[in-house]
Amino acid sequence: MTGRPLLAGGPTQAATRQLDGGPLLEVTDLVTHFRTPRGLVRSVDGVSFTLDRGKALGIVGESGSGKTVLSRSIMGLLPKLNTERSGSVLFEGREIVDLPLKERRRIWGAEMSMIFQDPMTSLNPVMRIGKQIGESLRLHLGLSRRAARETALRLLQDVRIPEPHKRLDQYAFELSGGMRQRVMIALAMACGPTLLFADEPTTALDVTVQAQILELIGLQRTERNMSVILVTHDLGVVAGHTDEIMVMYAGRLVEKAPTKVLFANMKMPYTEALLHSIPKIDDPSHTRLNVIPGRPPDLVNPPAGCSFSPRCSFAQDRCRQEAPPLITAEHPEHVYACWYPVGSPHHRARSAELAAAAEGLVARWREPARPTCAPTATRFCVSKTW
Amino acid sequence: MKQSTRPSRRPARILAALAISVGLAAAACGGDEEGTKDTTETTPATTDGGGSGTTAAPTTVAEVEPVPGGKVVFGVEADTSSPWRPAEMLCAISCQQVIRNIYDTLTMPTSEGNWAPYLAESLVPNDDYTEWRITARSGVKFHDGTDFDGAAIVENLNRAKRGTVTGAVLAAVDSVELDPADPMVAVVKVAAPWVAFPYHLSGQSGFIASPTWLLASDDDETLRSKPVGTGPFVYDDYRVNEVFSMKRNPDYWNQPYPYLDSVEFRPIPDALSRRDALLSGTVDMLHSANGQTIFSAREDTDHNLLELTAYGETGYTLLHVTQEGSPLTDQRVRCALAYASDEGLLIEAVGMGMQQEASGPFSPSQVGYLEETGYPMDQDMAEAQRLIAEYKAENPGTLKISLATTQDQTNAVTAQQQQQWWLEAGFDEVTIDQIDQAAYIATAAFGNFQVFQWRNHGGFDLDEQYRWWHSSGAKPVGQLTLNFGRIDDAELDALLDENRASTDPVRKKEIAEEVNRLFGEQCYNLWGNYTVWAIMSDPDVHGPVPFELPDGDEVAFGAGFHGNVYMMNVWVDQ
Amino acid sequence: MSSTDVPVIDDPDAPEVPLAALPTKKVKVRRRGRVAKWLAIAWLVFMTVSAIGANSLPYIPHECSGSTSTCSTAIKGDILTKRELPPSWAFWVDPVNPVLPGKPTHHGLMGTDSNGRDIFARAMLGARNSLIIAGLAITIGLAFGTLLGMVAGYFRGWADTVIENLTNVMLAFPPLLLTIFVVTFFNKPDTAEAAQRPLWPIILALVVLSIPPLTRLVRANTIAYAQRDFVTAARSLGAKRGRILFREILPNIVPTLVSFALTGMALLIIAEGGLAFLGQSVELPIPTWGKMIAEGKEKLRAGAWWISLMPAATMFLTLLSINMLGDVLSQRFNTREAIA
Amino acid sequence: MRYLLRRLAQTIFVVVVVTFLTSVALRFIPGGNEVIIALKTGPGANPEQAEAVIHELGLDRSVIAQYVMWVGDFVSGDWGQTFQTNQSIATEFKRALPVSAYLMVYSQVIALVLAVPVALLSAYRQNSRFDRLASTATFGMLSLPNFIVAPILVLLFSVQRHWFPFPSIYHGLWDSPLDHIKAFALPSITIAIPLYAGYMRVLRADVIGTLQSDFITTARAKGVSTGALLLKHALRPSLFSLVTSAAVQIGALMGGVVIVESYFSMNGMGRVTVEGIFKKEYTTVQYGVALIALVYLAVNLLVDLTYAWIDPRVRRARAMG
Repeated sequence: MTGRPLLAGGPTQAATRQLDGGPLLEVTDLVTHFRTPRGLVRSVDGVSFTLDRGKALGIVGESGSGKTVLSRSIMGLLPKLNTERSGSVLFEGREIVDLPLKERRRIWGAEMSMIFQDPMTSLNPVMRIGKQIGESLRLHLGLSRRAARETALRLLQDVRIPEPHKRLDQYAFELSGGMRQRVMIALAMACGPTLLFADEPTTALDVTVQAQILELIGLQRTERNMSVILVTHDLGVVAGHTDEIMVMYAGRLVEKAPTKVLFANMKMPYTEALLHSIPKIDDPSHTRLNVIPGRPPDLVNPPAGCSFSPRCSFAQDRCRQEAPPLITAEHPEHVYACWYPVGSPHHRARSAELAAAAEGLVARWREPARPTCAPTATRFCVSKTW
Repeated sequence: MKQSTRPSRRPARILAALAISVGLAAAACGGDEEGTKDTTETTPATTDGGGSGTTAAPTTVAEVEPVPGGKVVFGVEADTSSPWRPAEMLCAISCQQVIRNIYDTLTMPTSEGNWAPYLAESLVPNDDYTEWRITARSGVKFHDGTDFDGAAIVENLNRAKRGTVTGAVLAAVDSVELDPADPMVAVVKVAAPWVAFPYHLSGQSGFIASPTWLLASDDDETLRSKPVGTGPFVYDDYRVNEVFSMKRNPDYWNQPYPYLDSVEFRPIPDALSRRDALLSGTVDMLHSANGQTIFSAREDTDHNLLELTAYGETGYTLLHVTQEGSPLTDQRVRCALAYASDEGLLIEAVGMGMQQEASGPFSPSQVGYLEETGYPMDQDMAEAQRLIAEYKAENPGTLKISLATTQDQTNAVTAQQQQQWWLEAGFDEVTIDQIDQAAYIATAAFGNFQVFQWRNHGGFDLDEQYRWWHSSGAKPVGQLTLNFGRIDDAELDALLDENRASTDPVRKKEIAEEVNRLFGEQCYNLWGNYTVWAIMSDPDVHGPVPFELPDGDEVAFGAGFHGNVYMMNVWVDQ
Repeated sequence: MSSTDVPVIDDPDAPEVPLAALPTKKVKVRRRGRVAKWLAIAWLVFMTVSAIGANSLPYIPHECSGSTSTCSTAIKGDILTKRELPPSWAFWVDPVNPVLPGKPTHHGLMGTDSNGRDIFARAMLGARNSLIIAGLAITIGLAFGTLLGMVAGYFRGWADTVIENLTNVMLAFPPLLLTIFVVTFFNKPDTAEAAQRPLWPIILALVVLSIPPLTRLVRANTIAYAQRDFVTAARSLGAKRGRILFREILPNIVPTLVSFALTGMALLIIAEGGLAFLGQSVELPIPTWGKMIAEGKEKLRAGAWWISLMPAATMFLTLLSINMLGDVLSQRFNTREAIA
Repeated sequence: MRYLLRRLAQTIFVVVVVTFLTSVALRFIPGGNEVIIALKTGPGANPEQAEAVIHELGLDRSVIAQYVMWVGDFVSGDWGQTFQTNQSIATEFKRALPVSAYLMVYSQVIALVLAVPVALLSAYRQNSRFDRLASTATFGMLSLPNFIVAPILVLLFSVQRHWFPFPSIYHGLWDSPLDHIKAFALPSITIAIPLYAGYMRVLRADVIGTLQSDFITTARAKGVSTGALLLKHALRPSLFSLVTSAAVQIGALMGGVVIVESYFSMNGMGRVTVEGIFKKEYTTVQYGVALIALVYLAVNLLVDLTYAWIDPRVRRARAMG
């Protein structure tokens, strides 16, 4: 691998491969199940999509919808033991599903890499930052210790970390959350991957930092012409930073569309519910959020029919009996899986009903002064009267 | 004869402690008939007679020319560590085995059971045996260059007289002085006729150390563990519990000895470990009284085995017979214990059948040995129960007894067996008291016990037992004495005193036999077995064999100490 | 405020499954572990029952072949069982070979020892003594260790300093040395009267041995739990210290303690054996496993292997069972064997 | 710095308490003085001699005075002689210390060198055949007391084939390296077996925990090989409990391996001290206990410093406080 150009900050190898044509990633009917004592957990249940070079795809869903497993399954990061995986993942035209571990390792970090949710726990607590970044450089590009260090420094500069010199010899615990995530990004991009998975990259961060990090990822994407898969539960996060959005529920793809199309014309009640659950910055504090009622489905025994039906305000008998197929919407790249999508007559009627009911409820809620509620880490609401 | 007192049978670890009391060297005349160099193949030691043993792989003594040089590592059963000054040593068997290579004794016992001068040129009594003139061998030098002369003898004997252990032996010595006329002669005056005096000089009391060194070590305590003598080997290094090493004395007066360049003694208390050490090649030679090891050595054709039974010691159970309030003051109780015991069984179970059952203190090659002494050798539980019942009828209350033993496992088996027998005989309570090795001898010497396991009484002459049995040693509990059992018997005293002054071998034999019968009748001790010692060695080790004394006699095996061998004429194949 | 908690307010129990927490156990594997676990428990139950019932083991007297005394003594053999006992679990009796020591199957299930005593019966008595010694020691050690550890961990400050230094003092004594020291201390070597060496000095010695690590363990756990929300909550409700310590914290530590105590018990059984080898255990003829093994070692290579090996095997299996049970429990409670 | 001072004070405190307790306890061991006198003078001492001995040894003074006297001797290095053998106590310990130190180091090294790879692999392939085998073997080793292991090793490797000497004969490492290794091999292995088992279990549990951490996934996603993953990433953060238990063992190893030392006839600290107890060589016992405590505390200080290496956070906290 030594012959490869060093890419940090320079033209990426993605750029050089652009000529190959064809999509960068082509996932077909990917299935990932886990064997557990409770039974088979169907975390990813037949997902297909493609991703072009340089594009950003957002995968959105609640906790347990299978989005994280999907991203790891594509990468091949899941442990083999007790995992059932089938389907096909073509990366740059090459099947990588059954690649031996050795081959996969060659791809990891070099051509595909991943940023994780919690930068505190995702960085090795006992290894200096410089060494952690340098490790993949030395591994994949065969750099010397010294060159790796220099490159790591450049990477840290690239991700706009203040005082990058100093950081090289620091440990993760000595950095702030935002800086840590920048380090993670630097680490992920060290070898100039063509595909970057960002798994909830901003969830653990402060709101103001969130935006900076997303911007940074976006910036690096364009600079390096790499593709990004942004995995999040937050539609707001993906809105400004992706070309395309894929919504997952219970291990399945339930709606997919170019970002603008989706926000303009979402079809799934689930997608809509997700959208409503985003807090708006201008909301007064302690505003009660719109949450999706009920719990995500049990992936061992998924409900019959549409898996969202038990929680769907618009569900009909048909939804509970028959799983809807993926239907193409007005826009050719917009697909969804719903018998009564947003905008359909049934949906409209039901919405009106609900809105009226809600009106009344809200009025009653607003009247008495509610106890101050301070969400804690454990989400207990401790009031003074309690 | 010498006595080494070791608590009864295979004292694996006992040793350390033992040392205390021992070391008396004594003498007596009267040789015994059987020589030590009997080389016939004796099968188990239980055969009559105590010829000294035989070797499984016989060493062909005379035919091969000894080769000088080489080194032997000898596994001893204990580190009888002590101040290595003759008068202060607490010298049990291992100590004797080690230190005899550094110190020479004034006399040596012969294989005939007589005594002969060794480091002394001659010992001459006056007519009534109250004065002995000891002439030093001329031309002998100590390892530190000091000349050996009459003054050295005087210095050593005077110290021995003041010593605690040797002092008891030499209690009858009035004075030791240099002959003003001859600087090579020391004159010893004794209170009463003492025929057997020279025998005592073949043991600890006769060890001669350099007077220069003795004086120096008075001030510097650390010197006391670096002995300087005239012996065949010179002190090299001593590490407690680890090793005592010595080098050849090139100027040894008794040429051509020694053959070996160096000898190392390694204390390995556990008999089985000691044998393992031989098997693993770490030691070249060892001594052992453990029936188990002798048993397996007999089947082992790869190593030499030499079994020693001549003038052997007796393993027995010592009873404290004069303690106030103790049931053991009653002869019936003592003999009941004897009736209840089945020594034959113990010999089978513990000693692997290696030893002969004892009928009294004297082993078959010793003067006074009797096959029948009146001591109940066969178990008779009914008789034991009858005697106990009789005693209990007269002395109501619970009948309790405490049995002291060591931490040694084989002793524990014996003790537990005895406990069972005695309970069966009618005792209400029998407790076993396992005493730390270190405290064992002190416990015995202080008299803080009722029943005690012990081993000693080997040797040549009854006189040697004087300190062990004479009522002058029956001190109260809490005072140290060698008469551990505090035997106080006028008849016994008379016999011992008569023996001391007697020169008539026939009468002496009668006296000894009478003593033996007395013990049998009184059950002062519970007799166990006659110890068998074995020397095991690598096939390339030659010897040990007896050597010739300056006056032409042959020395008694191991200088008369059961379980000892002399190292100066041992040699190895190069 | 981070946005994590926002959309899942109703769903606190279903966090996103992180990669590593994904179940990795193989069902098949589990089952095998279970067999071993049940075997271990079965063995321990067997040992406990036998230990309790050791006095009533249904021996039948030997057919005595060798000397009659042997047989009679075998009957009185166990001081702890003075009744008209014994043996044999013999499948058949060997009329030729002497009874001392007797082969297994010819003379009892495990044979007889040099004193002609049934080894099986003694191994069970030994089980009782070894288990009583180690069990009592660990229990008492547990009581002290828990108390000290909780006080140190909860109150911190000077109490913590004092207790930490005390444990340091105890740890600075090497364990075996400490036990020998304690045992020797209660020895009465120079008495004409019968000297008894009862169980309690050994138990005491082992208690002293077990306190420091237990204290450390409890302290570390207490510190961890004292910072938990439920303790804070209880405290804010005005709960008394004692209540917090014993009702809130203690129940959470117990699982860890139980599995740790089992391992500790195994160690103490070994320690007792070590003492026995140095001749520092209980009075003769009371059997413990260590003593029985030590007693038989002389005959080990003379063919009478059973005297040592039978109790050794019993001891080994018991220790193995205890260790495995401890492991199962600690997995169950998901504790780490951290003594820090 | 302040931290070091505090540790030093603590060390001194512990040594003082340990030795003081020892001296008090020794004084009350039954049969003490009598035996000492007998040992010092031989049997048959007269009352004056006994008196002299008692005075010479300061046995007629109060516990505190005796202790202060002892501390003086200890610090000045004038440790005197053993009662019975007239050996310099200082020399005896000078010989015993390296024996114990070598035994400790070798057994720890053997145990750790075996435990680390096995634990890593076992944890990595949790519940695999290897793991089950290793775990079962570990339980077996935990359940094998060294008084059973030692004779077996000797039988196999000394008696049946003469690979190692029995009993062990001490040789300095530099005097004759081969003999040195041979002498220490069997005792070290005997001690290492249960140590290994303990370490293996502790480390395995911790590595399993560490392997579930996010940063391990990060490292995997970098394409790090399994070996590097385990050694470079998983091992160090998992060392905490291992180092702690290894530290606790040091005290035990310095003086607590009496059975092994005795069986192999090695005069280590433990054997010398225990023999001192048996032989009522009280001064020897006191010095032995003090030395062992000192070594234990010193090594623990070292171990504490190791924590800082393992976890930079500790270093940080220390530097601040």
